[in-house]
Amino acid sequence: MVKVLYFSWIRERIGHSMETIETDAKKVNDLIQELKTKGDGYNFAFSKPSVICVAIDQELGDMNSDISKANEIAFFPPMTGG
Amino acid sequence: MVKVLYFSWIRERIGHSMETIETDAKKVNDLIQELKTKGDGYNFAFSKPSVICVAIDQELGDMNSDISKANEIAFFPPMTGG
Amino acid sequence: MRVSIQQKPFSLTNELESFTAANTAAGAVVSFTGIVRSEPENPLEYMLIEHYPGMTEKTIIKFMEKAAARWNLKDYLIIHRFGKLNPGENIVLVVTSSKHRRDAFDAADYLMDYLKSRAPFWKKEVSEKGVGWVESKPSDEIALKRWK
Amino acid sequence: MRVSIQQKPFSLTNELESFTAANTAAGAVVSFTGIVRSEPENPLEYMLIEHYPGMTEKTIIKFMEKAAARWNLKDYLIIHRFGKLNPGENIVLVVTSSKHRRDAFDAADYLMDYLKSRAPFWKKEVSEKGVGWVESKPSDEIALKRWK
Repeated sequence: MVKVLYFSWIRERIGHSMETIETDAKKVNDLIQELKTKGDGYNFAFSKPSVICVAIDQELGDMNSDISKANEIAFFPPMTGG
Repeated sequence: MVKVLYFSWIRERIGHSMETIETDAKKVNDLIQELKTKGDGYNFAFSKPSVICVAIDQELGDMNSDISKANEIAFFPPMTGG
Repeated sequence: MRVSIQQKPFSLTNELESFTAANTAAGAVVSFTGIVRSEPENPLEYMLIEHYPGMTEKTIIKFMEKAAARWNLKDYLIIHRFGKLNPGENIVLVVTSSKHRRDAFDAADYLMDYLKSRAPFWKKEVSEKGVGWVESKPSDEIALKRWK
Repeated sequence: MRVSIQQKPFSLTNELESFTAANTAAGAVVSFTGIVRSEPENPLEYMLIEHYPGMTEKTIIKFMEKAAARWNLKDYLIIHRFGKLNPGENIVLVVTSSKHRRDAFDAADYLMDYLKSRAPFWKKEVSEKGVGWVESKPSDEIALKRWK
């Protein structure tokens, strides 16, 4: 069981900001492939992997990061703070 | 007739902050040589030419600047504002 | 040494007043204030700032620790707002103090560069012309390279 | 767009308050405040700042014009004091505002570097150990080279 969070336009495309899912994915990229099968919103949200950022347990990671021990995974576009 | 101003420790060594003098000096350096003949205070003030800054009519100059048309010449050590 | 991620507005002058009152020994204080802009050619109605609670604080504290290790700082303050902000409202405040101006300037500059593109905030602009998420700028990534 | 060379103390917060009130369209405001420091190992009694009236204003206005030509600034403010200053008192304030943070940061940084070593001010420190003129630092000359 892993908590998955979505922010900004990724959240809007998917339609919700958080869900808990059951997955055997070992890498971020595997999880994205799984999520894309969940519907059009997901497909649209993850259609351009180059603009997707990821945090694993609140630390920035990348598409190859290991998620087998993660509790919380977040997807979001490049940050625009400040 | 030219107005000569002194600041900081140059003023302290010379003993006054302003004077009006009659000079035929064409360059800053000539004027310094002339001033040095005016007494020990002047000699002491101008003993290290490398740390003397000069402004001619309120614009920074150097030892070779032309002063034949100057109205106001100021001598001071490196500035320490801010 | 304070970080505040808050919804409510803040006053630059009140914040600086308490900061400087606590920093009488510092020779140099630098502040950066980011304000919601509205362009005359496309007047902004308001801005919405979303963030990632938990990660935001963690990330900012990490930047601050890096800044404190790199520069000789006496104190620092970061305030960043989220939620709905109107044009003219303050978004962010970074204040640094140090014995020397170089350290205070560089640390504030560094913290702003990291807040811009490494702290989990996302800005959405609502104007007459429509609604859109602010895109990250390549110049912000280039700015970060200065600190490597 | 104000330059003030003054003997009387100023309040950072009051100055920033009027500055920001007049600059609601700027996205970024950077302030630098220089404060009289007192080192515990040699407590300062007071500082005396001498300047060259006339040339000071002229020189600072020239720096400001250069900054305005080089960066995209909305507004700027410089206050520099002279006379007798006690530890903890503000010496100098530089505030810049711009659409973008880079311009505001760089212009404030540039103005401070020029004020430090090209504006006709001289500082004298009076402490228990004695009285001495502050010497200019080679690092300040190096700092100026960044802007060539």
